[in-house]
Amino acid sequence: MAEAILKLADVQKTYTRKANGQVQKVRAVRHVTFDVPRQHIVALVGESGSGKSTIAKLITGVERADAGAIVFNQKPFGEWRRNMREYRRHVQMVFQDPYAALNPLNTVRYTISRPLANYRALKGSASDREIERILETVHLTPVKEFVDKLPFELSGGQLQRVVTARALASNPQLIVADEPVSMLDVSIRAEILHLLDELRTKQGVSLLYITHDLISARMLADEIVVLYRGTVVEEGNAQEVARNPMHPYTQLLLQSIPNPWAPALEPNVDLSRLDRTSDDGGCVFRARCPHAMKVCETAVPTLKSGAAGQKVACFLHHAPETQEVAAP
Amino acid sequence: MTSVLGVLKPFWKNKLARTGVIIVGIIVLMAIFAPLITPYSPNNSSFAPMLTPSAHHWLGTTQAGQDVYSQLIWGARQSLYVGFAAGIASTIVGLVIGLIAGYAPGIVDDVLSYLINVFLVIPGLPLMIILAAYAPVHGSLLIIFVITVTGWAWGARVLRSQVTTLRSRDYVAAARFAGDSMWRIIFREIMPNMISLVAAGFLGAAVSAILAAAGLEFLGLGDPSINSWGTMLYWAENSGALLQGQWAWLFAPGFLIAVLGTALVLINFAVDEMANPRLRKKG
Amino acid sequence: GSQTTSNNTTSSGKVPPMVLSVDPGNPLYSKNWNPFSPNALWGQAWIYETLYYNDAMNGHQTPWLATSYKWNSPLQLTFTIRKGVKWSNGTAFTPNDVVFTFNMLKKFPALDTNGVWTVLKSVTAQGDNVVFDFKTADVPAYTYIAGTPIVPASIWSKVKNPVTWTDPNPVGTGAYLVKSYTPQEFILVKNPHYWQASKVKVQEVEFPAVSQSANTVWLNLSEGKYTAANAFAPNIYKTYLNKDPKYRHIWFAPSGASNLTMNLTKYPFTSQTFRQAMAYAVNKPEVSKKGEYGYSPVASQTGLTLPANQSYLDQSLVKQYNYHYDPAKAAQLLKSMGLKKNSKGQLLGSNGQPITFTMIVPTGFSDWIEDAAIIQGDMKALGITMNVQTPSVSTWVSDMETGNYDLTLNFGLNQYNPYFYYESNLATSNTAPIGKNATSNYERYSNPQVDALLKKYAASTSLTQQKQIIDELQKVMLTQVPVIPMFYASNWNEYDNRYYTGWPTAQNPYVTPTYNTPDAEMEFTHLAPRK
Amino acid sequence: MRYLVRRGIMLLLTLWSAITLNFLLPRLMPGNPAEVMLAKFKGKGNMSPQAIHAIKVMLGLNNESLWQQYLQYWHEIFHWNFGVSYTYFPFSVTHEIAQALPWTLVLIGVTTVMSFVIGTGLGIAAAWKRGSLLDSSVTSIFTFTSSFPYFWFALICIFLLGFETTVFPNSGGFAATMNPGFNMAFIGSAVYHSILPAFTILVSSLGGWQLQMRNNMIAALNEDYVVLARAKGLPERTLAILYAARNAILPNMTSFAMSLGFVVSGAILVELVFSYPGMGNLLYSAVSNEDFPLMQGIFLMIVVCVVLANFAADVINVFLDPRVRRGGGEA
Amino acid sequence: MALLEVEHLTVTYGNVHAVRDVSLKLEPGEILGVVGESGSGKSTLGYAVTKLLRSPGQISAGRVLFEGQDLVPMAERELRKKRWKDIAVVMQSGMNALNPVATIRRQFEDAIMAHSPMSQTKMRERVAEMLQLVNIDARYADNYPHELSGGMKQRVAIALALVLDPKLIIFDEPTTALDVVVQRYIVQNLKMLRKRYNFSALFISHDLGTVLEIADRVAVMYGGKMVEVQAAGELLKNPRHPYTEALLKCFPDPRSEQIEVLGIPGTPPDLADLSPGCPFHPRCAMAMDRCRVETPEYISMGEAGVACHLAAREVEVGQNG
Ligand SMILES: Nc1ncnc2c1ncn2[C@@H]1O[C@H](COP(=O)(O)OP(=O)(O)OP(=O)(O)O)[C@@H](O)[C@H]1O
Ligand SMILES: Nc1ncnc2c1ncn2[C@@H]1O[C@H](COP(=O)(O)OP(=O)(O)OP(=O)(O)O)[C@@H](O)[C@H]1O
Ligand SMILES: [Mg+2]
Ligand SMILES: [Mg+2]
Repeated sequence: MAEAILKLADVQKTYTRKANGQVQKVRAVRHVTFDVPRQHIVALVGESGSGKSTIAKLITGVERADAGAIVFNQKPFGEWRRNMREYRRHVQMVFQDPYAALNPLNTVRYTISRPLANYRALKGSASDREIERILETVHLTPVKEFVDKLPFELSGGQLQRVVTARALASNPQLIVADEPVSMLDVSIRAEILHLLDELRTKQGVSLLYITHDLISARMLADEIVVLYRGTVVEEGNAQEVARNPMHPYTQLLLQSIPNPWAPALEPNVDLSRLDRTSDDGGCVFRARCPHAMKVCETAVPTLKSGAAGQKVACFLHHAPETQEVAAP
Repeated sequence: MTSVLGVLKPFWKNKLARTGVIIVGIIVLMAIFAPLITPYSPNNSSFAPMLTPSAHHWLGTTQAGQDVYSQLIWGARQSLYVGFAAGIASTIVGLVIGLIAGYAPGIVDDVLSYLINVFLVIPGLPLMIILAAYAPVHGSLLIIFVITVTGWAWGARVLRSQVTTLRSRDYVAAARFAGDSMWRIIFREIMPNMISLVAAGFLGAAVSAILAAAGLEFLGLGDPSINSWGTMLYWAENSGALLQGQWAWLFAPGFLIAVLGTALVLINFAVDEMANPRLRKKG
Repeated sequence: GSQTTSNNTTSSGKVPPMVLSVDPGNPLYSKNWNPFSPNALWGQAWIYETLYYNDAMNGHQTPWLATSYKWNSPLQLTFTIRKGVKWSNGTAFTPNDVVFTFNMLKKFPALDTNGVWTVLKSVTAQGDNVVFDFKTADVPAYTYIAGTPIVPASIWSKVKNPVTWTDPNPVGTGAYLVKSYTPQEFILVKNPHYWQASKVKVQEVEFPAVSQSANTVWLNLSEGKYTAANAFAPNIYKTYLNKDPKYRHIWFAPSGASNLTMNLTKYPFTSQTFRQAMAYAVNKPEVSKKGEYGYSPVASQTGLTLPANQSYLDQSLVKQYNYHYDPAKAAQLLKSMGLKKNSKGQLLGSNGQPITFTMIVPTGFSDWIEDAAIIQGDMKALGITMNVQTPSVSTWVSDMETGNYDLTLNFGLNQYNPYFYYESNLATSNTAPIGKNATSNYERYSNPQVDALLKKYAASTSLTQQKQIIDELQKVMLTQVPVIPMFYASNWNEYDNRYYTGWPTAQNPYVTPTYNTPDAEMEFTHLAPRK
Repeated sequence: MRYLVRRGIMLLLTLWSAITLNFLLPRLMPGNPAEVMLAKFKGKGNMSPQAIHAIKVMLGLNNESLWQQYLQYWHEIFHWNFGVSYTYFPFSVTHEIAQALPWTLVLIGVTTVMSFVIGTGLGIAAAWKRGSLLDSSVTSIFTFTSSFPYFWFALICIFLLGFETTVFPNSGGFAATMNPGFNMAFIGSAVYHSILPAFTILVSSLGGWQLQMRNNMIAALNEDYVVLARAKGLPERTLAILYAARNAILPNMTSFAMSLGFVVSGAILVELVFSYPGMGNLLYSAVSNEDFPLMQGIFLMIVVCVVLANFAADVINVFLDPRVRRGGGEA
Repeated sequence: MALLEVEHLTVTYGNVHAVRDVSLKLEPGEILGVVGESGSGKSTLGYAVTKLLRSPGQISAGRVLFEGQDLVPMAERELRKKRWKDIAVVMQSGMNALNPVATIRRQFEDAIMAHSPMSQTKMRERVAEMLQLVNIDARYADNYPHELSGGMKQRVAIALALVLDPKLIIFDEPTTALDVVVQRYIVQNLKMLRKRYNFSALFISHDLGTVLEIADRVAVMYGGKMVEVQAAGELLKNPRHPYTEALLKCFPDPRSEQIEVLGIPGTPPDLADLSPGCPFHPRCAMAMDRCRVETPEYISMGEAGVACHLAAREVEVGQNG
């Protein structure tokens, strides 16, 4: 396995939210540990509010972690922090909503020229040549037709290509793509996914692909990390995790995908506990888990290697350690 | 000229705004060509005082024997000038404070927001009157100053909240990822997207400035030797215009103020619709 | 407009009540009858009386609470107090009340707004007389002493602080009593025990609060809601007189001259010739006609209030210095100073710079602002740039007091005796260095000869000597032009003689129609319902 | 309730600065108020230095340090004592305010509420019948009237209705012969006198509310929940009032509360033109007479009222908007 | 008689022709799925059927027969009686579809009171019953919408639609904004409810997978036009229109060994453009010259139908052969 370009070790983040003057604590990221190997695509999968975007923000330095370590290129984030410019140059981001990620008043050319000017000191015709090259990379051809357009003149898929082009402009090593296709029509999603895959193979960038869609994760990624309420519940080879999930939550995710091809196989998932949550120690999933056991109420399962090579945090697959049972 | 037309084009499509633009245009032209379309100098006091309207003096003469019609046309200059200057000044102050408060997090925002709040609870007209009454020098600059001091806070509040929403837009974050500096972000990413709001703020401020200036001048807190609609009202009132049947003298300046204000409000409707797509009515 | 008054005629011959518009109210009245208070209701002038009535316009003296007075020496003045006068609560009026009143002023200097105690040493009763002893000779102070309202010792001696006392139930010697009071109107009724009750024919007088808004006053005036008023109103002929020419009348009695006041410490006003040029250059008739609506006649450069002071006027001098509007003469005088114009037509001062100065006029004084505009035009004709500024009243006052101005207009005094005009405008004691507060001599004129003249006048009880001194002072005014009297401010007075007659007129100026403390009662001993 | 506590603290801070500003403002003004007061006392003659001093002491025009004055100022405020009015000497500022306040509260208060209610109602109607004759006429008429200079319109009204035809009295708050009191005759007279000023205020202020409400309402009518309510086949009235207007009015409550707070300052120009005995008139006479104690007293009243009204708006919002009341968000 | 019959319906927003000459039929008890990419006019169709178009939307042609009665010329007053009682709507996001200032109960009750008033106690029971139906504790009835999670609000919206036992329910993307798990839950719930209440529905979604799972028949829209209608099972196995075929490829079987998703290159058509030709031709791999100039007719074949020159030929060939 390739060396890790990005390492997250026991990262935590709690938000204090002031909603109408009331202070609430939201544990967005509890204990998150995973690696992004160089030139790999790692998918971070989880439902809404599971902390995916928060992790993206922590990695890109938009937010600061409360605890834990984020190491990029063997250098802890704390050191990078002193030179965010340099860090940003290497770690770029692709946003979820291409309509929102582009300033409606700026042309494609301006948008892409900014990182070129800021990070690579390219100006004038040099910049234009590079813009042309990058737009070709993201298949916005013929370039001339697109380069002076304003966002409203482009379709969603085209916009997302522009967003990707902008992220590519600084020659980054890692791109964090936060649900890059969820706002797009199914019919054009594939193109963007193909593009991302191509970037990895042709440009050698590593990619953290954030999604709530297990299928696209399986399609695109090498590894999948499944997140539930701020904790990693399962992690491993993409095909394994997506086809033979071990954690009840991942299983639930898989079963929930509509499957008109095999209506017979369609499980009748027990969802009566959907509205329940628990946030008082123990397994975070236990309130909704159909297999919840007594031990799940008191002990927190940690991520351990399971049978098929993937890691899973569930007492169904490995017994709790004694000291954990003793924990309150 | 084409660029001017380009700016005006969206208004032209909107019926209300078109009416507004035309009216403002007429008043502006009136102000520009005042020397050509007035028979006398507004300060020429060689006529008999207090004449009622006639062929020679379409709107009569003042107590000092000046031609009311000429004063009315010339007065457009001053009213436009004060309205627009005060509108611009308070918009700029509001914009700068709103931008800084909205963009700078934490203590700076807290302090500025608090300042905005304080200025919002201070009653405007009374403060204006006090400031104007005690200024050593009276004149349009003072009125502009006073209106700015008392009027910037509304704009600042609106713009601040707009900046706070814009600031969290993805494209602003993206600009940060692209390595842009704070100032560049403010001026290239945030500001241009507030143009319609700023324009709306400006128009609103201009309308209230025109009304406020008229009010202050009416109270004699302007420079009464200046020729403006507000001072015309002041002199008309102080000379008992109505009592003497000098209807036109009192009626015309007030009416033009109302018309100019309405025209600006009409333009504001269109700008508002652009800023607030929910009000938009297609087709 | 309707003529409401005409509808009120009744066959029984009963006359509608007299309605006087004199008291501003702001817009409501504050119930304060204290005659010493700066904010007293005007109605107190019908309640409290003074020792003598001195007509500010023509100097006529009428014995009032005193029957006579006498200067024993320039340092001692004796008033003989009238007998048989009663306070409205029935107690007798005595010399003690007079002594008490003056001693109260001494004890509470804030009440002594005329500063009589700056020259007085003591006030004592001697039988029917009250004797005023002076520290320094000040014969003209008689006017203020005689004009001080007298209050009953029996009541005021119990008042702890007469300065802040509002005197809710006034007890005076005057012709009227308070009948009713509301915040927008008070009604006075004839005092049956008044010492000259036979002369008082008007039974009741209503005083509606005069609103602050000039326009509503004019509307009411125009509608004939007032029997008499002392309101300024534009184009009075059209808005008031012509609506009922038979009965409506006005008499705007001229009072003291308003001065164009120059700061004599500042160039070019330091130059006497320049000031003379100014006196020729300002178009007083135009100021009077347009700025002052033609109500206030052009003032004489002598500073004398004409025609009342006609007897003081030195005709030969006036012929010699005939300051009528004459821009050519002004230009010629400037030329004689060696001042030249530059190519732009600007008049250059001795330092080679164009001459500019600023005239300040208080905010809200719309007639003065118009006057300033006219003067601005006159200056422009000479090549002088004159700016006009309109500071607030307090800034204006303090700028004049400290000498922080170039040019301004200033009130005159409403006093018959020209001494007061000269004293306040020319005496060194009334001025101060720039930066310090001057009392009234804001132009900062100082001339030992003039001071000596004024002092001599103050110590003189001889009319001929006094007149000689006034002649000298006129000459100073004409030659040195320390200030430029512009116009005689008018005492606005409109009246309707449909139901009440006996109003003072230019032909019969028995009183200045101002409704101030002594004037009001003087007038009401002449008025009577039409028979 | 934490929300209200926070708002309360914010409010106290605002109040403090406004009151302090109120203290500083007259002291920063050029000119010397004492001079004006003295000029008034001086009247016709010369005043001895003793007299001047006596008056200064009486009016509290002493030469203490700014800091001492500030402490004194707070002390007086807590004792509800704003000093003696220069203009209405020897009456106190409190006395003058007490005399003027009821007038303003009633006239401006009632018209403000009426203006809000009618304007909001018309705004609802105009948005509901968007594009109709009602909408276009109401909207254009009020757009025009709201650009009227108040005082100008008031003058014309006075002249037409108070002079040319004497339908209404042209000035004052009640008939001259009456003493204020709680009796039918007086109240009737007061109402009669208030009709014309109220009318002018209404005409020139309605438009603002109407437009604001119309905009909000149009936005609300496009909300999904209104479309759904229509799909429910609810009666038009329920739809317009309970669904659309009920939501559309929320953002207006704050402005309404603000304007209620500003009621205390009166409608200066209108009160002046009508010689209405309210706070606006009082304030103007304080300003033109440079009566600083009175000015400060009035300003203080206004600021306190506005701040309280703001707080009231917050409280009302808590009741009207469940999202504020019950805290936001899932979880 | 069909419950709902839409004939040659055209809807415009100004010059945008959002729905073009669409016809469809819905039998009692049937669920018709409507799929298509964003902007294809699905919602517009749904709202046109209920006459709830937002301004400036207008039905410019066609008829909407509900139980044989044309709703298009019907007066608002008449229509109001039918609404909710006969035709109910579930909107995309419960968050915005519920009045933020009214309690859940209130929103149930005003629908009941508007159509079939009943006593307070009965109403309480009914609300509790309806909430139970979608597995929400009855105590939530007195909460405000913002106090519920997204999935709960969506279920409340469904329960609300059922409260008067309507004949037809329009579901406009009832699951789109939700997580897969919640989505699954709602689909299960709907299936159960359908069995119990036997309503007909127009189920609008861009998620072909879900539509295929829940609908009896599926209508595919493209560029404002109906391009294909087929029974769900048939459509899956044997799509007739190239667009349907391409769309199906975007939804792979999650359990298959190999997953490859193929997109549809190109961009959706401009709805203001009225030039002739098949709207799909620029993106169609099988486009012929004819497709560029001639708009294919929608050919109805009973329960099914297709608008494609290619398919039409096949149909003809098939019928002939
Ligand atoms: N700035 C913030 N302040 C307070 N709470 C926040 C903030 N950002 C996120 N949260 C909370 O943290 C939790 C995780 O949020 P996050 O955005 O990371 O989820 P996500 O997995 O990206 O969800 P989605 O799929 O909806 O984007 C949520 O409960 C969210 O409400
Ligand atoms: N209120 C409106 N005013 C103007 N145009 C509209 C309006 N609503 C929809 N449209 C236009 O009509 C077309 C069809 O819109 P519609 O909402 O029916 O599509 P949809 O298939 O439901 O899309 P989505 O999946 O995004 O909901 C779009 O081009 C849209 O821009
Ligand atoms: Mg997210
Ligand atoms: Mg839709």
